[in-house]
Amino acid sequence: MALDKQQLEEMYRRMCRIRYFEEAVIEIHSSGELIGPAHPYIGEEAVAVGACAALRDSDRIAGNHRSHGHPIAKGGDVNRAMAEILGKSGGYCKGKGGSMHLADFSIGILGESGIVASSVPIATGAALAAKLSKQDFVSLVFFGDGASNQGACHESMNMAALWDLPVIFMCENNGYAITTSYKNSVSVDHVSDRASAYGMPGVLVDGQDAIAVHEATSEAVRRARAGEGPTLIEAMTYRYEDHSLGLDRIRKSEYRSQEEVDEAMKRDPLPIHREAMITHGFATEAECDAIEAEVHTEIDGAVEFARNSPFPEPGDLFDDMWATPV
Amino acid sequence: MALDKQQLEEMYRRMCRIRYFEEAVIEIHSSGELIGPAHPYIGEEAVAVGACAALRDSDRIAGNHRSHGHPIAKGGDVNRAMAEILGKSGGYCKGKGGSMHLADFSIGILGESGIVASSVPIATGAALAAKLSKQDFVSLVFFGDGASNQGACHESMNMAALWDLPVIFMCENNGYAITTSYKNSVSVDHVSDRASAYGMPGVLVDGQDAIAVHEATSEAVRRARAGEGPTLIEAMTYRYEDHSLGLDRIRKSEYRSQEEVDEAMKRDPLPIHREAMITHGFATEAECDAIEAEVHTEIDGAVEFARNSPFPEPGDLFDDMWATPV
Amino acid sequence: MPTKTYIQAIAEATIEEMERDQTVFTMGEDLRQSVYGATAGLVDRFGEDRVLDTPLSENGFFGAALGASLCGMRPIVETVTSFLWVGMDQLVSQGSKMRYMFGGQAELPVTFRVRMFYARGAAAHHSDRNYPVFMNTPGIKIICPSNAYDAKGLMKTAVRDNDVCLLFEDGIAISSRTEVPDNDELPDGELLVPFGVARTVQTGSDVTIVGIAGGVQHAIDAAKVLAAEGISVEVIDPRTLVPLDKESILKSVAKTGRLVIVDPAHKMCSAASEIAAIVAQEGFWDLQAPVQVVASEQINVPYSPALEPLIYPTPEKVIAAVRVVLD
Amino acid sequence: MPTKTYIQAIAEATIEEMERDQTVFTMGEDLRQSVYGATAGLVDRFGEDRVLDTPLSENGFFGAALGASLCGMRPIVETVTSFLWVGMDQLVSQGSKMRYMFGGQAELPVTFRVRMFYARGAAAHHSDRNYPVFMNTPGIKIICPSNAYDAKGLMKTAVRDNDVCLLFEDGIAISSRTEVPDNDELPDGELLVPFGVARTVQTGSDVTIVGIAGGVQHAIDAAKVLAAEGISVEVIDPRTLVPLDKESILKSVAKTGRLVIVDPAHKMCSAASEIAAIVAQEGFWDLQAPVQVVASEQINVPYSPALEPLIYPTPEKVIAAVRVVLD
Ligand SMILES: Cc1ncc(C[n+]2csc(CCOP(=O)(O)OP(=O)(O)O)c2C)c(N)n1
Ligand SMILES: Cc1ncc(C[n+]2csc(CCOP(=O)(O)OP(=O)(O)O)c2C)c(N)n1
Ligand SMILES: [Mg+2]
Ligand SMILES: [Mg+2]
Repeated sequence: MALDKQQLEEMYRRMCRIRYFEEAVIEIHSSGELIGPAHPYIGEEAVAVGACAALRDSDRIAGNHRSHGHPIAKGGDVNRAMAEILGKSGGYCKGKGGSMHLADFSIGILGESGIVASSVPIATGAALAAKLSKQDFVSLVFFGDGASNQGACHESMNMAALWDLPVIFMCENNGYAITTSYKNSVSVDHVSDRASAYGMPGVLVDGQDAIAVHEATSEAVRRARAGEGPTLIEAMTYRYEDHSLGLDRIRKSEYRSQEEVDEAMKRDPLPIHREAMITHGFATEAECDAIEAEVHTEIDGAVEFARNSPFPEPGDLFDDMWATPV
Repeated sequence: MALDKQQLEEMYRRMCRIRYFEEAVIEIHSSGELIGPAHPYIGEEAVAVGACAALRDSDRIAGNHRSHGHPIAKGGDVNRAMAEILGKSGGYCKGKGGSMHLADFSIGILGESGIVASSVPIATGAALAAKLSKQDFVSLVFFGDGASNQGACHESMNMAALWDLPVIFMCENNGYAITTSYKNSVSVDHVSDRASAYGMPGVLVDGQDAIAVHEATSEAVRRARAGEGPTLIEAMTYRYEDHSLGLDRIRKSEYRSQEEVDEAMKRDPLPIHREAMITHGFATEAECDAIEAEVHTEIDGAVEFARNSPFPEPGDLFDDMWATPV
Repeated sequence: MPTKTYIQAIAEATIEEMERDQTVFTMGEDLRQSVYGATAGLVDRFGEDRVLDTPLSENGFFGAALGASLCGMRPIVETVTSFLWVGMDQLVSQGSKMRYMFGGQAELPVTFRVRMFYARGAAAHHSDRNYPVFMNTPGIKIICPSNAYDAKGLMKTAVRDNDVCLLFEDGIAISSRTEVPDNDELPDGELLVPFGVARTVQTGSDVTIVGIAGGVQHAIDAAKVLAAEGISVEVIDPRTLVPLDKESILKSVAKTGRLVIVDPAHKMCSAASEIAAIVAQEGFWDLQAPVQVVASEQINVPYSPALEPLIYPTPEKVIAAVRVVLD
Repeated sequence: MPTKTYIQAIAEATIEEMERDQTVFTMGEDLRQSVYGATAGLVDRFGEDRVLDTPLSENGFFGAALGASLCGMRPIVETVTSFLWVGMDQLVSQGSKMRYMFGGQAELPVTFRVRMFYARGAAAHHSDRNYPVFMNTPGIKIICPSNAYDAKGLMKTAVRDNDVCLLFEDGIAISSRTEVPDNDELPDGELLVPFGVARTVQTGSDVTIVGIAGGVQHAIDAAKVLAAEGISVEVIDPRTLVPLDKESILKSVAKTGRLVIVDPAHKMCSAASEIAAIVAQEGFWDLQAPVQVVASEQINVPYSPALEPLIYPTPEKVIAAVRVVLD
C-alpha cells in the first residue's frame, strides 16, 4: 500500500469530519437555524477524501452544490466552514457565500459552485494557468453524474485533452441528479466510458473505498504532473440523505426504493476504511475510536464557533464586490 | 446500387446547382453588390446532396453559417435563395435573414444558423416532436468539425440517444474551423469516434462521394424511422474557397498549404459523381452536359430574379417580429 | 370564490392546457417528482411522454423545446432564473430571433416557466431576477405575475401564444393565496388574462406606484400605511413587461403627477429603469417630482440572513420613496 | 501626433501589456491568423503558449480564462458580442459572482475583448449590441470606447484591473482613426485612461447629448449640423458604463437643462434607459424638457441593406431628438 499509517489515519479523520459535520448541519437545519439549501455529502466521504489525499496543499480543487465534503477533505477549517453555513462573519466567505460557496484560496480550494457543472471550466482554467506559468500544481474538479451531461464538461474535457492540461475530472456518480437516475440521464453505461471520446483515460472506481479512490487519483495526478494530460475518474457512490435539506417535497423513497437505499448503506465508506486500517494493521480499534471522539469534539467546537461568530454588519454589505470599487 | 438513374441525375443536378450558385454568389460579392458575409460551400456539395437524397420533403433539416448548400440540396428554390442573399423582398425570408439564415419551412428546411452549433439542439427538438406526436419524419442537422466541440452537440447527442430520437447528426469535417485545423480543436482522431460516448453508431464516410454519403445517411434514416435512434455521421470533405467572402484577411494558403489544397481539389465531388454515373451506365456524357447547361441557365435566372426582386419597403421593417404583435 | 396559491394556479393552468391540447407537453428537470412543486401528479395523468424529465442540459433542452415547437408541439419548459444563463444561447440566438430572421416562417409556441428564487438564503447562484436582460433582447414575451389569479390566467394565455414566452414565477409570492375562480364560475368557462394589459390594483390620486412581480405586494403594503396618513396611492401592476402597457402607466402619472417604481431586479437597466425612462420621455410634462426607483442594490446576492434582506425593495423603502416624491 | 485606427490601438495595447507582464496572455478563436484583425503578429512575437487558439467552445474557454485568472494569470480573451450568449453562464454565474460569493478571495483579472459587429449586413445572429445585459448583472466592468485613443487607454487599464472587464469594440468605429500619442510623447511613457471618468467631447450650453460607443460619432455629427444653426451642444462620452460617471452627466444637464442619449443598443432596458432613469431621479429639477432616447428599434436586426440602417441611431435621428427637447 502506497499509504502509511499517518496518511490512512488522516483520511479516516477527514471522513469522520465530513460525516459528523454533515450530521451537525442536518441537526442545525431541523432546528430552523439554517434557512438556505444545503446538500449533505453523507455516504460519499470516501470520494472527496480519497481524491484529496492524493493532492498537495498547492493543488487546486473546485466543487459543486454538494459542497461541504470537498473543502473539508482538502483540509479546510470546519469552524470557518460551519460559520459560513450559518451566514456568519467568521465564515470562509464572511457569510456572503453560504453552504454552496465554501472556498479557501489559501489552500487551493477555488470554491464550490451552485450552478451544476459550472466549476468544470474553472478547474480546467486553473490547470491551464499551471501549464502556462509552469507552476507545479494540478487541478481536480468534483462533479456529479447529472453534471456530466452539461456541455461545459464536454468543452472542458476536449480542451484539457488537446492541451494536455494537469486536471483530474472526478465524477461522483451517486446514481441520481436530485430524483433523476443517471440511467435516465446518461446515455451510456458509465460516465467514464466517455473518456475515450476525448482521448484520455477513463477510470471506474469504487467510490466507497477511500483507498481505491486514492490510488486511482494518484495515478491521475502522476500523469498530470508528468505533463501527460487529464484523466476522467468516475467514482461509484451513493447519497444517503435527501438531495437537499429543505427540499422536503422529495422523500428519498419516491424515486429510489427502500431496498436500494438499504443495500447501498451496507457499504458505508467510514466502516470500510476503518476496517481496512485495522485489518491491515495500520490502526487499532482504540486508535480509531480515539479519532472519532476527537472529531466529535472538533465538530462540537465548530458549531459553537459558528454560533458565537457574529453576523456580518450591514456596513459590510458592499465590501468584496469589486477589486477596485465602481 | 440503391439509387436509380433519375435519383442519380437529380443528385448531380443539385450538386451543380450548389456549385454554380456559389460561383454566382462569389461573382456578385466581388462586384460589391453583396456586403454581408457569405460562406461558400464549394467542394462540399456531395455531403449535403448525398444526405438530402436520403430524405423526404417532410423530413426536416437544419444547418449552419455555410448555408447555401443545405437548402439547395433539400430542394430549395434557387431564385428565392439568391434573392434572400441580396436582401430582396422575394427572398426566402423577405430579405430579413440573408445568406446565413435561409429557410423554407414548407419543405422541411428549418433554417440555417449563424451561431456555430446552435441548430443542433433545434434539430434534436424537431426529432422530439416527431417522436412525441408520432409523425413520420426524421431530422438531420449539418454542423462542422469546429462545431462538434460546442457543448450544444454533447447535450443534444446525449438526449437523442437517451430518447431514441429520429435524428441524424451530420458532421461536415472540412478540416478547419476558419483557420483552426480540426486536429488542433478535436482531441481525438475523428468526430465520429465520439459516437460511442453516447451509445450511437458513429460512421466515417467519404464526403466527396455523394453516393457513399447517401448510403450512410440512408442507413441512419432507416434506423431513425424504425425507432432505433440517432446516428452520428462524419463526412470528410474540404472547403475549396476561403472561409467567408469578405474575410479577406484570411487567405487560404496561410493556414493550409497550397499542396494540401491542390491535393484536396483533385477529389472534386462533381466530377466524381459524374464519372460514377457514366461508368456505371446511368448517364451519358451528353446527358451530364445537358444537366450542367440546364443548371447554368437556372442559376443565371436566379441571379436575374434576385436582381429584379425589389428591396423590402421600410414599412415591412416591423413585420414578422411577433406572432401576436406587442 | 376559492382562494388558491400561486403555485396551485400554475399547476391548474398546466393541467387545463394539457387537457385541452394534445400538443402541449412539459419538459424539464425532475418534473415527474415535482421538485419545484408545480408538476405533481402530471405523469400519472398524462403519461411519461408528456412529462419529460430531461438530463441536466439547459442549453440542449431549451433548444429541443424550441425545435419541437417549430414542428407543431407546444412545450412548457420548467426551469429557474439562474439556469437561464446556461441555456442563454438557445433562448436568445434561436428563441428570440428565429421568427424574424426567417421572415415570419417560424412559429415558436414555447412557454418557459422560470422560477425566480430570491430572499430565501439561496445565495448568488440561485437568486437571479433577470427579466430585464430579456427586455433588452427583442423577440421574447415576458410575463411577471404577482399573484395566483394572474399566474393562472397569464400562463394559459402564454401556452396558447405562438411566441416564446418567459413566465417568471416570483419566489416570494409563490405560496401566497388569492381568489382564483373555478372555471364553472366564469362566463367563458376559463380564466385567460391578456398580455399587455396592466392591472390597476387600487386607484389613488397622490402618487402612482408601479410594482413588478413581488414588488406589487410591497406597493400594496406601502399604500396601506400611507393611506392611514391620508396619502392616496394608485398601484399599478403591468403584469407583462413585453408587451408593456405603458399607456396605463402614463395615464396614471398624468393623474397623480408622481411615480415610484418597485422592482426586485438589480437597479441598473432594470424594468424600473425602463419605465422611468419612458415616463421621462413621454410623461415628462405630467411629472411634478422626480421619479423614484426602488430596486435591488447593484451587488450580488449575499447569503447571510443578516445581509440578504438589505438588498431588496421593502415596503419601508417604498414608503420612503413616496415621501421623497411628495416632498 | 500620429493617428491610429481603433483596431491598431487595441493591437498596440495588447502588445504593450504582454510585454510588460508575463502573466498576460491572449486566447480565443483563430487569434494566430488574426481573423478579427487585432492579433496579427502576436504569435511570432510571444509564441504559441501566449496566443492560444481555442476550440469553438465559448462557455468552456471563457470559464478556463476565469479559472486561469484565479491562479495568477491575466487572460485577454477575444470574442464577439453574439458569442457571449454561448458563454453566458461562465460570464455571469462565475465571472460576475465569484469575487463577492467567496467573500473577496477571488481576483479575476480577465479582459474580454468583445467585437461588436453591426450595421454591416451581418444579420440577427452577428449584430448584437448587448452591453446593457451586463449592466443588469452586477460584477462586471463594462468598457465602451468610441475611438482609438480611448480604446488603447481603456484596454490597458482593463488588463491591469483585477475585476472582469468586458471591452466592447464598436464595429462601426473599428477602422476609424484618431490621434493616439506614441508612448515617447507621453509624460508617463504610456497611455492609461481611467475607468468611470466621462470625456466631455465638446462643451455647449443648449443641450447635452450623451453618446455611447458608436453613438458618440452620431452625436458629434449632429452637433456640427446644429452648430451651424446656432444651437450649442455639449457632447459627453461616458467611456465606461460600469463604473458610470453619472456626476458628469448630471452636471452637464444642470447646465443645459436638456438631454438626448444616443445608444446603439436596443432601446428597452438600454444604457440610454438607465441614464434617462438616473436623470429623471437625480437631475429632474434641472430638466427643462423631456429626455430623449435615440436607440435601436426594439426588433431583431434585419439583413437587408434596405432595412438594417433604419433600426439604428443616425445623426438625423439625433438632430430630430434635439429639436424635440428644444421645442
Ligand atoms: C445548471 C443547473 N441546473 C439545475 C440545477 C438544479 N440542481 C441542483 S443539484 C441538481 C442535481 C445534480 O446532480 P449531480 O450532478 O448528479 O450531483 P449530486 O446532487 O447527485 O451530487 C440539480 C438538477 C442547478 N443547480 N444548476
Ligand atoms: C458560437 C460561435 N463562435 C464563433 C463563431 C465564428 N465562426 C463562424 S464560422 C466558424 C468556424 C466554424 O467551423 P466549422 O464548424 O468547422 O464549420 P465550417 O466553417 O468549417 O464549415 C467560426 C469560428 C460563430 N459564428 N459562432
Ligand atoms: Mg448525482
Ligand atoms: Mg470546418
